[in-house]
Parts: sequence; structure tokens; C-alpha cells
Amino acid sequence: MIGIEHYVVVSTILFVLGVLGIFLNRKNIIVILMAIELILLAVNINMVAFSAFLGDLVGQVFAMFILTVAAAEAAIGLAILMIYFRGRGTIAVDDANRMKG
Amino acid sequence: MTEFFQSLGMSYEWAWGVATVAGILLIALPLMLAVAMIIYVDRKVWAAINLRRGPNVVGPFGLLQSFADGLKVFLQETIIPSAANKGIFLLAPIVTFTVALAAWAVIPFDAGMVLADINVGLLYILAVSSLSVYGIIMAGWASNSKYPFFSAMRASAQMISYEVSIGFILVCVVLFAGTFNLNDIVRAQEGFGLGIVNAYVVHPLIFPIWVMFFISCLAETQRVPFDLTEAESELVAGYQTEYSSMSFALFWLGEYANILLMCILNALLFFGGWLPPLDIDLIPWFDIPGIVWLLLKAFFFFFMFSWVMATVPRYRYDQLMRLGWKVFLPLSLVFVLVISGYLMATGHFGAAA
Amino acid sequence: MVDLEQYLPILIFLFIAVVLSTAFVFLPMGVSRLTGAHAPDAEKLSEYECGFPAFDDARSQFDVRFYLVAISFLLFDLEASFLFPWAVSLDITGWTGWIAMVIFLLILAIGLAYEWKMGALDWD
Amino acid sequence: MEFPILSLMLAVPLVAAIACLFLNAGSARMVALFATLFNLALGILLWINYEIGGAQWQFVERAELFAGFSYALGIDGIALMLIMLSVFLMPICILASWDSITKRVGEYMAAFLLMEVLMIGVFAAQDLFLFYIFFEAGLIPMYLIIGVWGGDNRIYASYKFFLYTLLGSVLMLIAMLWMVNEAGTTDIPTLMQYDFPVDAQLWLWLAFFASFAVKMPMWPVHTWLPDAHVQAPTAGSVILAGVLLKLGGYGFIRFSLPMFPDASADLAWLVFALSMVAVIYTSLVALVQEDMKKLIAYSSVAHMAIVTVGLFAFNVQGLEGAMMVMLGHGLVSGALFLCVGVIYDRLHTREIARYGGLSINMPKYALFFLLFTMASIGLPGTSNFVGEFLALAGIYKVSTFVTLVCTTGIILGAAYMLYLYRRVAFGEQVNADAARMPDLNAREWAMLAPIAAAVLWMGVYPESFLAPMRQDIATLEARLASVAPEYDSALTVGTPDEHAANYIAAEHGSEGEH
Amino acid sequence: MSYANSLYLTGAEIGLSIAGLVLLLATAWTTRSSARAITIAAVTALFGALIFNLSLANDGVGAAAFGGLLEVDAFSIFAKSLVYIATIACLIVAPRYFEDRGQFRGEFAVLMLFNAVGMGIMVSAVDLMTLYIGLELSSLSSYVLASFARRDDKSSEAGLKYFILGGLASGIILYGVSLVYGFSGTTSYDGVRAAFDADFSTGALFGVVFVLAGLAFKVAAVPFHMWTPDVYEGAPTPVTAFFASAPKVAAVAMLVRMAAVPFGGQAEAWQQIVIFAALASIVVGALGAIGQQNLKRLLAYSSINNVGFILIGLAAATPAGISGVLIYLSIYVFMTIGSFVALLMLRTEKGEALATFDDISGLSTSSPALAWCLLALMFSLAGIPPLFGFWGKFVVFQAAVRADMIALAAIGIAASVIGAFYYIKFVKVMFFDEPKGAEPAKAPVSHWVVLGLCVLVISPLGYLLTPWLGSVADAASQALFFAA
Repeated sequence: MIGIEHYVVVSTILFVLGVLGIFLNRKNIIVILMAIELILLAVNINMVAFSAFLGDLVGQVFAMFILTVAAAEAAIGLAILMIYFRGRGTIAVDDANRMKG
Repeated sequence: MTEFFQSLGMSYEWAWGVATVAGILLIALPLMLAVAMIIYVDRKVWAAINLRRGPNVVGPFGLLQSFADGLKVFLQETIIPSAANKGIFLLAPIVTFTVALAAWAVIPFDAGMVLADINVGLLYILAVSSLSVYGIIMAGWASNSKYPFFSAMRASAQMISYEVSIGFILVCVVLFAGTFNLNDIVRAQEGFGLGIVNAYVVHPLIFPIWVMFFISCLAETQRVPFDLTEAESELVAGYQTEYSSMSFALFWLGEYANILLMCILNALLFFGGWLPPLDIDLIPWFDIPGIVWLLLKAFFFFFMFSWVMATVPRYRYDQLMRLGWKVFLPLSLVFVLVISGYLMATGHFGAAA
Repeated sequence: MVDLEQYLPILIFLFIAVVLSTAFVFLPMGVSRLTGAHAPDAEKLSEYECGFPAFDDARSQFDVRFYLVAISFLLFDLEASFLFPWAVSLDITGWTGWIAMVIFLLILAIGLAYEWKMGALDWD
Repeated sequence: MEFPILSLMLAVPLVAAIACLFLNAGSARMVALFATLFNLALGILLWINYEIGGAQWQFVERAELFAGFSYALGIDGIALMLIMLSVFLMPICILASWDSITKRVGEYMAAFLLMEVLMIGVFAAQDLFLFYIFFEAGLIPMYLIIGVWGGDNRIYASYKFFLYTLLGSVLMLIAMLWMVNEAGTTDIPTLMQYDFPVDAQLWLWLAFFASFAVKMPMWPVHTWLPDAHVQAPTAGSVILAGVLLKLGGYGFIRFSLPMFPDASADLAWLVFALSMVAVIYTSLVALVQEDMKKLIAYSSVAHMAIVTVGLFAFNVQGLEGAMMVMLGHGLVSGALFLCVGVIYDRLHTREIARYGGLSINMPKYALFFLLFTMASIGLPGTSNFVGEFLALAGIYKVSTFVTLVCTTGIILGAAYMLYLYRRVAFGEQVNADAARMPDLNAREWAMLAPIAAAVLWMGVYPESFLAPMRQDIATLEARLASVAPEYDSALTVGTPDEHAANYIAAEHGSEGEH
Repeated sequence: MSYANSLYLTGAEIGLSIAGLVLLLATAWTTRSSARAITIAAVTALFGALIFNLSLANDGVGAAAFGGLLEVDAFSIFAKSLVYIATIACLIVAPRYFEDRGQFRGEFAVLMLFNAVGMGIMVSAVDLMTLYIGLELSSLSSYVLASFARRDDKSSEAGLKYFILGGLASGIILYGVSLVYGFSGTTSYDGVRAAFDADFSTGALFGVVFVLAGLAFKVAAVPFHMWTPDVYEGAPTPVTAFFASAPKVAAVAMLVRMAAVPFGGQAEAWQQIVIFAALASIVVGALGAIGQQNLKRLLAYSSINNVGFILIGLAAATPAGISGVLIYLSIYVFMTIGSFVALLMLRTEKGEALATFDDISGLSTSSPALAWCLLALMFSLAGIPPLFGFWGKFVVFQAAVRADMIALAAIGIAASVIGAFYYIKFVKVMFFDEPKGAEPAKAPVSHWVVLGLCVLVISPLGYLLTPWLGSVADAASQALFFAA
């Protein structure tokens, strides 16, 4: 039977993938945005799994909030990315270097 | 059905499995057949309104026209443009068609006659139909050609625009029914209108939202007058421009499957689904199987789809978006408030709640 | 716990649907090879642009309004997701729940109004 | 409550400082001079009213503030003397910068007046944290004085001064926090009687040492001093040498010794060792200096080393001597810097070789310079003689070797000072421009004459200065008695020889019987 | 508990939200020239919220609102007041900067209002869910604020970086929260504390670590500080001033409440982390600033450095430490806002910012008043008495020493000397160097007022506040420690 650990392991893997996606990705900022979403997804898996496991609805409500905020976050992230793209003409990660020091 | 197979001497698990697969095939294959026929009907209705004859060569009254077309595309060469992203290009029709089929898993054809009687059926349909955007955007992107790309952009923008108001409209229905289970929603309509009419639509608050729903369905499925995605004069064949053979056909199949789904949803959510129109046994129509009622109603709505197609001129894209965002969205929001307020005030909640 | 067994048929359905549509895509490719209809050439495989060779990259920049629509959809659709649980439990939450949702929708409406007024919904 | 004279002494320069910020050059000078003179008058009043042999802490003011913090002022004799030194030097500093400072006069005067506030505050503070605030705050005006009005290399010097001092004092802060936590009070007089655990004392002592050693300055953390002195304007050097260096010594006498007697005793060897190195090393370095100010700066390091050994002798002579050296050095080195300033103002160089034969065209100046040179060497009759003699006498009780080394240092001191004097005042007038320099004007007279008088007074009748401190030093000695080291050259009362040369007749000793 | 009471306790948030929404509509329905009026209205609303918030101190203390989702106690009132004050200050100085660039719009004020609401929720949240909502409300508006100067490449890059790392931080916090929820079975702070006191498993420890790491991101503590210099440099200066003050206060307050209430029973589990972060922040903040030429970047490192000192108070894990954190925060807010306002005033007639050390060289002759103010601010940041900045460091170190963390205090305070190096460099450049660049233009009165107030607070006169500040901060920290 699939237990709580399986869910936690999956979410951990997703979480780590997301974090790695942010740090190892040297190409495209969009991928970073997706990686952030992946992290939130991992959290949601955790939340829902724990919620089901504990028989407590709070986790699912929390997951709803996370979903919503993730959407808002994605919207804002894309908006900022677009402004950035307009000014710079590129969304490569390595090009985000206007400030150094 | 499981019992039937069990009686043949199978273990429960096997029986269940075979029954499920059989059920799925019982839905999918007739669905494809229905799609073929419905394309024929579409063309016939259109022709009739235009005072033409429509397909009439292949088979009696041209009944086999769609099959002939199918055979033709089946034997065609599959062209994959050299600039295309091959994988995504081939995946796009698969996604489109799969999604179009998958939605049918929760449709109740009669009382209890449903493959998966999940309690969030409506949500499932909403979710799955949202996915259909993926097929389109993938097709447009992978083709790496301007027409499909613009068309895909348009199509997805259009679909998601109307999806928002569809979401709010469905909330209105759910408010009345108090459940997401499609079976229960249908049951909740039993005798809804003055105790005799088995339909939500008779309610003065629901009728307007049904109108919105119907129009949104047209937009959602890119039917005339909202068929801007394949407005031939502008975009050739839309996002399918680069497709050929069965890949091309799958888009069509998927599209018509979606149209059928919308018709069925109209019937299920607003017109009492498999229930007879009136809750009085005037003629012995309680004996008529529910599925017949449902298909009749669905067919009626399909007729309306065709009717609209034949008579209404195409919208401009800005008008389309304006209608979606500036009319339907605020209106549906208001209706959510009004209906919920009305229900709160009257304490008249759905039976299943 | 939810009866997850009800979801199994859906999974099987999905599987069958995928098999079916994959078959539909790939079968004709085999068939066309058998029938000899398969005869690609460079012209045939180039993308369609009214007979001209393509001028520039097809995936060029597109109108920002598509993107605005996407964002608006994202937000409104997710806000709608709060309405679903609310709708089925309104009888439990009562007037408190109703008023809370009215406030919520009001805020949503203000956002819509702002978008509207700022011209984010205009297409001309 | 008696008249809050200490607070008044803090308030007067503070108000004047703020006023100076908004005044033009001329009025800023006047305000500053007036304020410092007023403070000097207050200081004299303070001394007159100080009751010798009275309560240990006099003129006490106390206002509880918050979190165990209190505004507590009060002085004993030691603090009184050092406050006197400060208020005495201040007007002289103002006079010294009268003409030489032309840019940002208002801000300059403000910085100086602020320094005065802080110095008086440091000596008068009776609350540990209040002390710290005054102590540390001195960094800001001094940093500005060096940095804004200093010489070419002022930035390096100001940085060095600031960072060295800050590092020392933050370590002290941690120690203070611990002490307050341990003893439960911030009151300095109480803490002076508090017995901290012996093992903790070590660390506390080191932390305080870090701060005071830098301030003092002791070798090897003295390197900021020559830089700072060379770059600071004349008055800055005066105040730096005259008063700020005394903060270190005051810190030892007020904190390290009474609060951590055991650690002081345990680590006295460290102080001795550093001081011995300092005396010899800096004296040698001073010998080869080409820059007058640098030379005097190194001599300060050597003198302060005498102070530290005197302090850690743990006996009355050593302590009194150290105090006297501090006072005397405050006057003398200040005066020497003024002397340098006088000729610097005329020729704008401090290079010794650029001068020569000044006694010909500037006889009065040469006379003053001679007096201060002699005082610096420690000629009897001048202030430093008393101090150095007492200090060495005190050390002699503890260690002959240390005394030997320190005395050598004093001899070296005589060498470099006389060498300096010879090169500047005597010999041929090789440089025409130096030969044309006019003698002292009235303002410079007004600066140098009071110091000369004080130097002589201190040398001839040191009792006026020792008397107020005597009781406090006795108290301190009593506190240290338990840990005072074994004397390696203890002078014991001998038994007279039976047959001395001038022996007459023992039998006739009891004449009274007849 | 009635709804009326809950609504009353959250009056400030509700008021600000309504003001924000109304002003949002106002920006849409008026022309751009009304941006100033909208800003003034927003400032008024914030003042109202501030006064209301302070009035709660008398009658609302220690009350939970909405069934234990939010709590109004002395702590939250303290932090909220600081947040509102900082927001007001930043709003007051913002218009000129954006007008110089032709980018001033009413939305700026609206975003600030929403941010303030978010921060208010953050500091008074006693449930992981409310905490998350507040955090995100604040963060999301912050991202937009960072890229508010849309035509400026740096601004958009700053916004992007802030967004990415902020999003990552939220993700990490959330992951921790999910673990905490999973292992404690509740999201309420008190519930978590009770559950952890009963059983603290490895998984829960992971949760705590994740939450703290994410929060370290938000407060810009080492090793999660790398976004700070870029974001501070790139963001429009008023926004940078805001980032360095209000959200930092809110994030620290949130961190403190987290550490003290739900994880309060597991102090030894997080203390080590906090100690490490504190020391690392002090050192890295100090070292990183050396060699910086850009003033905003330098202040960014300074803020990292300051966070280190703040965390020392938390590391003590005593009420005195928390009180020290609050006192430090209050002083820090004035110091940092003052510094950034001074930077804002360093502009040419054309409105270009004087952004580097070269630009402000010899400032004390061209603009003495400004230079003296900056001098006071810098010495205060360096913690030199008698300026008020010293008091902040004093209280946190006192707390650390009292908690027997002498080594921590000693290392921390010794490292502060490194920090002093660049603060006095500021002074050196302004006072010791010859003027090189353009003279700064006349600054508007509003800037002078804000700067003057900040300098007044951090001047020695600030010590007059200490008895009051100390008692309030003590009360606030007591509220936390007795909440559990």
C-alpha cells in the first residue's frame, strides 16, 4: 500500500529538482519560473498527502491558497520578465548581469 | 456489467476489469461513430438552411460521406514539415483527441449509467476541457509556421477567456444543485420547475446563465460565430494548417467530440439530462430509457449549434474578447452573487446538499 | 477518505484513449508507406506561407495582449476555484460564508474594473 | 543637591560646539575661546572646592536613566587632576589654531569643543556605560580633526586611528557587558570594590587592556600614534598627546588595577615587557626621525611606557609617579607640539633639517623650546622630573632590571631631545627662510607662557598636585596590597654596623642616665 | 469571540485594504497627474492605521482574531507601527524620484499600501496559513515595486532577481511549513509548539530548518543574501529604502515570532543556525562592502551586516534578546531610511542620481547640512556612541552576554570594526576628499523633513527615547514568550 512516506519522497524529489532547476539552469529564465512552480507543486503534494493522512482539512485549504498564490506569483513573474525582455531583448540567465560588484 | 462478467465465471477483479474496458469501448467507439454522423448532420443542416442539398453521393442520402472522408485521410501521406518540432508536432493531435475522449468518462447517460461516478464530475470536466488548450498550442507552436502559430495564439486566448465565465456559470449551477456529481445534478432537477418540469433552465435566474453558457460553449469549441481560429480568409486552416492525414482528422474528431460534449453538458446541467422533460407520465414516457432522452436533448443542442453556424456572421476578434471579458465575466460574477444571495435568502438549497 | 477506486476507470480510459489516438497518428504513416503515398520532398515539407518561402521566424514576438489575457485567465480561473468548495458548502457556512465571498468577489471585481479601465481588455 | 558643576562643565562646551557649527569663522573662534576659558574658570573653581582628604567621590551627580543605565558623574583626586589638565590645555589649543586653521573654522571649533566635553565626561563618568560612551565618542571628532584638517597623509592616519581604537574599545564593551551582568551594577565605585572571579578577571583584563593599550599607546599597537600626530593639525596633536593618551593611563588606574587586581598582578610581566620594549625601541626610533612631530610622538610612546610600568609597580610611589608623569607629559608634550606648531605656521614644514639656528632670530621661542625640552628630559625642577623619579623609585622596588631598562630609555630620551634641540635652535642658519622667521607674537606667548608656568610649578612644588590624589592612590594601593608582587630589591631597615667609621662610643649612648 | 471583535482588531489591515482598493480605482479613473494626490491619500491612510494600531495597544493586547489566525499583542503592535512608519517615510520621499524619470504613477502608493497590509498580517500571524498569505501579499507587491521604474534596465533586472529568489524563498518556507504541518498535524503556532514539545522528530527538524532558511532569505541573512546587493542597487531608490526598512522589519518580526512561539520549545535546534547566520552576515556584510563604489550597493551590504546584529539578539533566545531585536530594529529603521533618503537627495538638477563615491566626494563643502546628516547616520550605523545606533548594538550584545554567549558577542562585535571601515569611508569621501563631481541640486522640503526626523532620532537625543522604547520592547517580547 502506498504510505505517507511515498508522497513525501516524491515531493522531496520534486522540491530538489525545483531548487536545482533554479541554481543549475544557465539558459532560460522561463525555466526558472517553472522551477519555482515545481517547488510549489512539491509543497502541495506534501500538503494534500499530509492532510489526507492526518484526516485534517487544513492542509487542503492550505493547498488551495498555495495554488492561488502560485498563480499570482506566476502572473507577476511573467509580467516582470516581460518588462525585462523589452528592455534587454533576451531572457538568458547569464545576461542578467547589469549589476556587478 | 461487472456482475454480468462475474456470472460468466470470472473473479471479481477480472470481471471488473473487463467490464470497465468494455464500458470504455462502449463509450469511445460509438462516440467516434457519432462524431462521424454528426459531421454529416452538420453539413446537412447547414446545407438545408442554405437551401442546398449537402452530401448526398456516398451511401443512401450521403450517409457514408464521413466514412469516405475518413478513409481518404487515412490513406493520405503524413507530412511533417521540416521546420517543425517533430515530437511535439505528432504529440499535439494525440493530446487533443485523448483529452476530448477523456472527458466522457464521467458523463452519465442514464441514472447510474456512468463509467466513473466520481463526486466531482463537473470539476473533472472543467479540468479536462481546460487541457484541450494544450493540444492546440502545441500544434501551433510545433508547426513553426506563421498561420498555425497565430491561430493557436488566438484559439487559446479565446478558449481561456470563455473558460473563466464558464467556470462562474458552473458555480451557479452547483449552487442550485449543491453537488458536483453529475448524476446528482441531474437528479436535483427532477421536478424543479413547479414540481413538474425536470430542468433548471425554467428558473428565471438560470435561464440567462444558460444563454451565456450556450454562447460560451460556442466560443469554447470555436464554432461559428467564434471560429476565428480557422477563419479561412485570414488564417488558412488555423492551427491545423500544416497537418495532414489522420493527424489532421484527429483534430476534427476531437473538435466534434468536444462539441458533442458541450451539447450533452447543456442537457445535463440545464435541461434535466436523462430525465424526461416533464415529471408527469403524460404518455408513458417514463418507460423510454434515459439515454434516449439525453441523446435527444443533446441532438437538439447540436442542431442549435448548426443552426447558429448557418445563420450568424463571424465576430471580429476584438468583439469576441470584449464579449468574453467585458460582458460575460462581469455578468457571470453578478449572477454568482445574485443566485447565492437568492438561495441564502430562500434557504432553497439543492437536494443533494 | 475519498473512494479512489472510482478514479481507476478514468485512468484506464485515459490509457485507452492515448493508445487509440497514437494508433490513429502512426497507423496512416505505415499505411502510406505501404501504399506508396509517402513521397516527401523539400517543397512539400516547407512550412506554408501562401507560396512564399517564410520571411522570418514564425515564433516572432506576438501581441502583448495575448499575454495579458493569459494572466487574467490565470487569476480569475483560480479565484473561481475558491468558489467551487464555497458553492457546495454554502448551507454550512451560512451568511458568514456568503458575506466573505461577496467581499472576495468585490475585490476581484475591483481588479477587473482596474484592468478594464486601464485598457488591458481592449482589442483594437 | 549641590550645584551640578560637572554637568555645567559638560554643557558649556557642548552648547558652544553646537553654536560654532552655525557661526562664521571669526565669531566661532571667539565663542570657542570664551567657552574654553569659562570652562577653565569652572575647573579652577572645582579644584578650589575639592576637599582634600574628604569623601573619595566628590561633586557626585546621579540620575537614573533606564536599563540600569544612569547619568552618574563624580570625581576623585585623580580625575580632578586630569580634568584640570584638559580644561587647561583647551584654551591653548583654541589659541593654537587661531590663525593656522582657515577652512571650516566653525566645524573645527565645534569638533574641539566636543572633544572637551567628551574628555571631561570620560574622567567624570561614574557609570560604566556612560564612561564607554564618552570614551568611544571621542573617536568621531578626533577622526574628523585628523581627516579634515590634517596633513597630506591624513586619510591613512585617520583610518588607522579610528580602526585601532574602535577594535580596542569594542572588546572592552563586551567585557563591560559581562561585568555588569555579573556584578549587577554599572556603578564604577561599586565595581572598583567588586571581586570578580579570578579566572574571569584574566579575560576581562585582556579586553580592557586591548582598549587602553591602544589608547595609551603601548608597543606594538602604538603605530597609529606617530601617523596621527604627524597628520593632525597642531592643536590636534596637543589634545591627542596632552589628554587623549592619558585616557589609557586613566583606564588602567580606574579599571584594570582596582577591578581586576589579580589579573593585573598576573599579567604585570606582560606590561613590563611591552613597556621595556617600547622605551628602548621608540627612543631609538625617535633618534633617527627627520620629522619633528614624529620625533615627539615617539617620545610620547616612551614616556607613556614609564607610566605603565609605574602603574604596575603596585605601590604608592609607582602610582603617584605614573600620575605625575601623565600630568607632566600632558603639559610638556603638548607644549612641544605647540613649539613645533609655531615654526610650522611660519615655514610649513616639520622637517628638522629645514630649520637651524633659530635661537638667533627667535630667542624667546628658543627659550621656551629649551625649557620644554629640558622638562621632557626630566630635568629636576620641571614637572617630569618628579614623575619620572617617583615612578622609577616605585618600579625599583619591584624589579631592578625593569628600572634599569627604563632609565636607559630616559637617557636615550635626553639624547634625542637634545639632538633635536641642537638641530633646530643651534648651529648655523643654513636656511634663509628659516632665518627670517619672526619671533613669538602675543598669541603664542599667551599659549606657551601658562604651560611653562605650570611645568615649573609642578616641578618645584608637586605637592599641590599630589595632595588631592594622595588619598585615592592610598586607597588603590590598599586594594592592590594583597596581590602586590614580591619586591626583588626590597629596601629593608638595616642594623647599623657595630664599628662604623665614625663610631665613637657605645657606652656613652645613654647619656640620659646621668 | 465575535466577528465584530475580530474585525476591530484587524481594523488597520481592513482600513488599509479598503484604502488601497479605493485608491486603485482612483488611479484608474484619474489622470497620471493625480499620482501625488493619491500618494498623499495613501500616507493619510497609513497614518490612520498607525494611530489606530497604537490605540489598540490599550485595549486589544493579547487578543486573537478570527479564531486564532491572527493575534494582536504588544509584539505585533510594535512591529506594525514600525512597518507603517517606514512605509510612510518611503511614500513621502518617493514622488520626486519617479517624477524625475517621468514614471510616477498612483499605483506605486497602492502597491505600498497592499504591501503594508501584507506585512501587518505577517507580523501578527499566529497560524502558518495566515503567515503565508501575509508573506506573499507583501512579497508580490514588493516584486512589482522593485521593477517599478519600467524603462530602467536595472530596475527590471532587480525585480526579476528579487522575484526569482523571493519565489525560491517562499518555496523553501512553504516546504518547511508543509513538513511542520505534517509532523505536528496543525498549522496554529500554539498547536505546533505543543506538538513539538511532545514529540520532535527528524522530519520536524527538517521543517524547522527549511522554514528558517527561507526566512533567512527574506531577511537577507547570509548564506541567503546574494540577491540583496543587486536588488538594492537596481531597484528605484525609494523602493530600496523601503526594502531595507519595512519588509525587513516584518520579516524579522515574523522570524522572531516563529522562533519564539512554534519553535520556542526547540531553541537549541535553531539557535546554532541563527548564530551561524548572524556571524556570517556580520562578516560577509562587512567584507562585501569593502571595495564597493556604488552607494546603494554599499548600503545593501550594510543591511546584511545589520541583519547579523539583529540575529544576535534572536540567537540569545531570551526575552531580553527579543527585546533587543525590536529595539535594534526600531533604530535601524530610522538609520536606514535616513541613509537612503540622503541618497535620494543626492541628485543633479536633471534628476540623475549621484550614485558612487566619486559623485559625493567633497560633499561637505557643496552641501554641508546633508553631509553632516550622512555623517551622523554613518557613525550611527557603525555603532559609535553617542549616536543612537550604538544603543541597538548595545542591547543585543547585552542580551547575548546575559545568555552566556560571550564568544558570539565578542566575535560579532569585533567584526563590527570591519564594518566601521566602510562607514568611515563614507565620511572620509564626503569630508576629506576634494569635490569632484556635480553639486547636488536643492532637495525638496519633504525629503529634508524625513531626513531631519531620522537624524534627530539617531542623534544622541534619541537616548531620551530609550526608557520608553525599552519598556515597550520588553512588553512586546514578553507577549511572545508568554504566548506559548
